[in-house]
Amino acid sequence: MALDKNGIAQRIAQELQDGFYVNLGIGIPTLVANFIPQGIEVEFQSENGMLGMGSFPMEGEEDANLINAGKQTITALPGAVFFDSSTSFAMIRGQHVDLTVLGAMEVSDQGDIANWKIPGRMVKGMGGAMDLVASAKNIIVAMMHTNKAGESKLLSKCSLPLTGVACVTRVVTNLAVLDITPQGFKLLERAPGVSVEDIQAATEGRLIIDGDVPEMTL
Amino acid sequence: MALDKNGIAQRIAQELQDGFYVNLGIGIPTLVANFIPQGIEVEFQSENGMLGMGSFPMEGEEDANLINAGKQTITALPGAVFFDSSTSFAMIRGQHVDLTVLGAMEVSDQGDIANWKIPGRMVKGMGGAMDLVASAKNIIVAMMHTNKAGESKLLSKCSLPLTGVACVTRVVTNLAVLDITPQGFKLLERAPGVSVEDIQAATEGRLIIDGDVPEMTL
Amino acid sequence: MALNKVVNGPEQAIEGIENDMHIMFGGFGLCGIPENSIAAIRDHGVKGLTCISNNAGVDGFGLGLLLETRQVKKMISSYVGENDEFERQMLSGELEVDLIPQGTLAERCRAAGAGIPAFFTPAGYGTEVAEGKEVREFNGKPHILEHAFGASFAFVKAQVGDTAGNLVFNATARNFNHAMAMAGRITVAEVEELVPVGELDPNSIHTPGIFVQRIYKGEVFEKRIEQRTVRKRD
Amino acid sequence: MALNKVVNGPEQAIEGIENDMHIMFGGFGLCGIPENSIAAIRDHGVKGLTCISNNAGVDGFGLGLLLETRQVKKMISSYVGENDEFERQMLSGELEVDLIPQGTLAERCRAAGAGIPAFFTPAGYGTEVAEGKEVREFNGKPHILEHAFGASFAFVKAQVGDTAGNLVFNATARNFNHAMAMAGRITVAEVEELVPVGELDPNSIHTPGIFVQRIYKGEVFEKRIEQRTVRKRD
Repeated sequence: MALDKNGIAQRIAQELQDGFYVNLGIGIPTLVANFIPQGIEVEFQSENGMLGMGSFPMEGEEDANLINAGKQTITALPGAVFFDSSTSFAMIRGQHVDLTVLGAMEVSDQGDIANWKIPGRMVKGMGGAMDLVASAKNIIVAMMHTNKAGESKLLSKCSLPLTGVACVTRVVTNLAVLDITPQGFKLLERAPGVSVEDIQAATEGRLIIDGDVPEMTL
Repeated sequence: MALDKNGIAQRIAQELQDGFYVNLGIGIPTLVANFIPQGIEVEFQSENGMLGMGSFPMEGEEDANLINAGKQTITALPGAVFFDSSTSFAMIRGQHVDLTVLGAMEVSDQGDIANWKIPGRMVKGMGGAMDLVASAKNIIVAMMHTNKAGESKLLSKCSLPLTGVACVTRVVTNLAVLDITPQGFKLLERAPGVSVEDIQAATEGRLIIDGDVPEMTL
Repeated sequence: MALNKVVNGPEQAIEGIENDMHIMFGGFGLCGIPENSIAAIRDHGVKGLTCISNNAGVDGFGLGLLLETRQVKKMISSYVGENDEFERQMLSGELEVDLIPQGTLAERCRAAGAGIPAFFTPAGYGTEVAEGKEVREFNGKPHILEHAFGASFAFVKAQVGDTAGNLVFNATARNFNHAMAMAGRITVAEVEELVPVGELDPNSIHTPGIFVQRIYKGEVFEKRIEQRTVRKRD
Repeated sequence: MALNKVVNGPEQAIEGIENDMHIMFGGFGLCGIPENSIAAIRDHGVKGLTCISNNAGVDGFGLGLLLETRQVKKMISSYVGENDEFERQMLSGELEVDLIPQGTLAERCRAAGAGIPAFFTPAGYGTEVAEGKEVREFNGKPHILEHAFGASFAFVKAQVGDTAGNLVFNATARNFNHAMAMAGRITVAEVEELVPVGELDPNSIHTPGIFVQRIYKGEVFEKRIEQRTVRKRD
C-alpha cells in the first residue's frame, strides 16, 4: 500500500541524526517535524531568520512577528535564535545546515530538481530553494511518485525549468526510497505492499534494482 | 609659525559638519576629537567595532573589553553601538562614513598615500588603512609637512609602498592646507606666519599657488 | 553627541521619492513590512517604481497596495505567490517581474551596503537564473557572479529605534530589514517604539544608526497575519 | 530540543588539531582573544601552524605565546606591531607573514562561512596587496578579487554562551570573533559564562550556535590591556 504524506514524512524522519540542523521546505517536508525519532535532538532552521523553530502556537498566542518560511505562525523553542536574511543564507550557502528536505515537481536521475515554475501556468518564484539545493550537502526530496495525471515525476530529464542541477541525494516518495547514483535512481526500499514492478511502472528515469529490495519499516 | 600637532588637529576639526560620521586614525587624527566645533554633532567610528566612541575612561574605570583601533581604553557615549569587524568594514567600504582622517608618511600630488611600510625597516601592516582609503569619499591626511630628516612628505611620486592610489582629497600639515587637484597640490591656506615661499621650499610635488593665499584662522 | 534622524511622519520620510526610482522594502511575506511608508507612497502617487522586496504583498495589503494603484513598473522578488492582482498584471505583461533566489537577494542587498560590487554564489547555477551571467569554478564547483543592488530608498520596519537611527527588530520580523537598511542611499525606518539615545543596549542593536537616514514612529501597525496556524487547546 | 556542544575544557576543545593546519583566532589586539585555547595549543605542542588573526599578540601574551614556542609557520594578519619576538622571526625569515587589509581579512572570513568563494573589493587596488590578483572595474572604479579563507579550526572568545553554542560578546571584544566563528570547520568558543539554553534572549544573540561546534567555560581570563589610557580624576 502506497504511503500517504504522513508516511513519507515518517520515513524521512528516520534520516535525522542526533545534532542535525535541518531545513524543511513547505508541504510534505514540514510534516517531518512531527516524527522525530526518540532520543534524537535536532534543530530546525527557517530561512526567514530563525533556528530552534517549534510547533504552531496555541490558539490566541499567535504572534505576527513570529512566522516560518511558509508564512505560518509558529513558536520558538528554548535556545532559539533570530537573525537576518543575509545571515540565514550564510548558514545555508556555507553548508552549516546538515539536512535539507524539500518538495519537487520533477527529479531527474542525475539529481536535477524542478520545483519553482510551470511556464505559462504558474510562476510563484524559487524563494530560497535555489540557494538550498545549490549548497546543501544532503538533500532529500519528499514527493508523490507521480503527478495528478498519473505521470512519473522521476524522470530521465526534467521537463520544467530547473531549480538546481545534480544536487539531490535521495528521493522518498509514496512508493519508494531511492538514491541518486551515477547510474540513475537506485531503489533502496519499497513502501509496504508495493512491488518492484509497481515502482518500475511509475518511474520514467533510469531505475537500478540490485538484488532484493526490502520493504520500509515505519 | 608652523602649527604643532594640536594645531593641525584643530584646523582639521573645522572640516567637521553636523551629522558627520567620522573615522579618525592613530596619531594626530585622534586629537581632532578634542576640537569639535560648538553646535556641531558628529559621531566617531572605530573600525574595531563601535560607533559613538567617547573619551578615555576615568582612572580605575578602564575596561579591557572596550578599546579603540589604537588598542587604547576608551568609553562609549549614549547612543553607542558595538558590532563585529565585518559589519564595521561594511560601513567603511560601503561609504557610510562621511570623513576619514589619517596620518601618512608620504602623499603624492595625484592623491596617492603611503603609510604602512618602510621596506627593510618597518612593517607593522596596513591595518584598516587600505580599506579606508580605497572607499572613503572624503579623506584628509594629517601630517607634518616634512620628515625628521627635513625632507618633503608631499611628493610628485611616493617612494614608499602605497596604501592607496588617487584617494586623498585634502592634506593638512604644520605649514598648510592643500587640496589634491588634477594639477597637483593646490595651496589653500598657510599656517599663521608661514610664507608661501616656506611652503614651496618644503613641497617636492607640484604646487599650485593661485592668487593670494590666506592664513588659517584657528 | 548622537545624531538626530527623526522626521515627523511618513510624508516627510518619503520626501525626495521620484518616478522610476529603485526602492527596497523590508519584510518577509507580511511580517516586518514598512506599512506606514507603503501607505504614504500610495498616497503620494509616485509612479514607475522598481520595487526590490522578497515578496509582493497580498491583495489589499503590503506592496499589494502599490500594485493596485499601478505605481509599480517592476518587481524584483524571490517569491510572489498569494496575490491575484499581481498574477493578473504579470500574465498580462503590465508588470515586469525579475525573480531571483532568496539568498542571492539578501546577499546582493548586503553587498550594496558593504561596498562589495559583486560576488560569486552557487545558487542558480544551471538554471535560467544563470543565463547571461559569468560562471566560474571554485573548489570544483560552478558559481555565478552576482552584483550588488542599487536603491535610492530603502524602507524598513523595526520594533524599537532610537533618535540616532539605531534599530532593534522583533523575532522573524528582522528578515530583510537589516540588509536593506544597509543598502539604501536613503534608508527610512518606521518603528513601533521610538526612544531617546542611550536607552538601547549598545550590545544588542541589530542595525547601527549609521545605516539609517530617517526614522519615525509609525502611527498604526496592523501587522496582518498571512497564515494563522494554531494548535487547539485541550 | 537544543543541541549540546559543551566540552569539558580546552584540552578536549582542541582535539583533532594537527601540524600544519590553518587556524583562525578571534580578537583585536589583546581584546577578545581566546586565551584559554591559545594556552592549550601551546601546551599541546602542535607545530607548523598558519594562524589567521588580525594581530599577532604581544611578547608573552596572546599569539605571542605560540610565536615564542615556534609553533607558528605563517601569520596572516592586518597589523603586527608591538611584538619584538615577532619582528625578530619575521626579519630573520623564520616566520612567513602575509599582511592583508583589515576589512578584507574580516570579509574573507565571513565569506568562508557564508559560502561565498570570492568577492570584489576596492581595498588594496594599486598597492602590493593587489599583485597577481584579478582587477575589474565596477562603476568606473577598479576592484580586486579576493577569496574566502579556509580554516580547520576557529578559536573565538565570547562573554556568555549557552550549551547550544549561541554566543553573546561584550563591547569591542566582539571584533573578529563573529566572522571567524562563521568560518571555522570546527569552531571552538570559550566563554566567561556558560548558561543553559533558554537563558539568552533569542533576539540578542550575536553568533547563532549553528556556527559553533564546541564550547567551554574558560577557567581564567587575564584580559590584559595593551594601552591603558585614562583621564585623571579631579
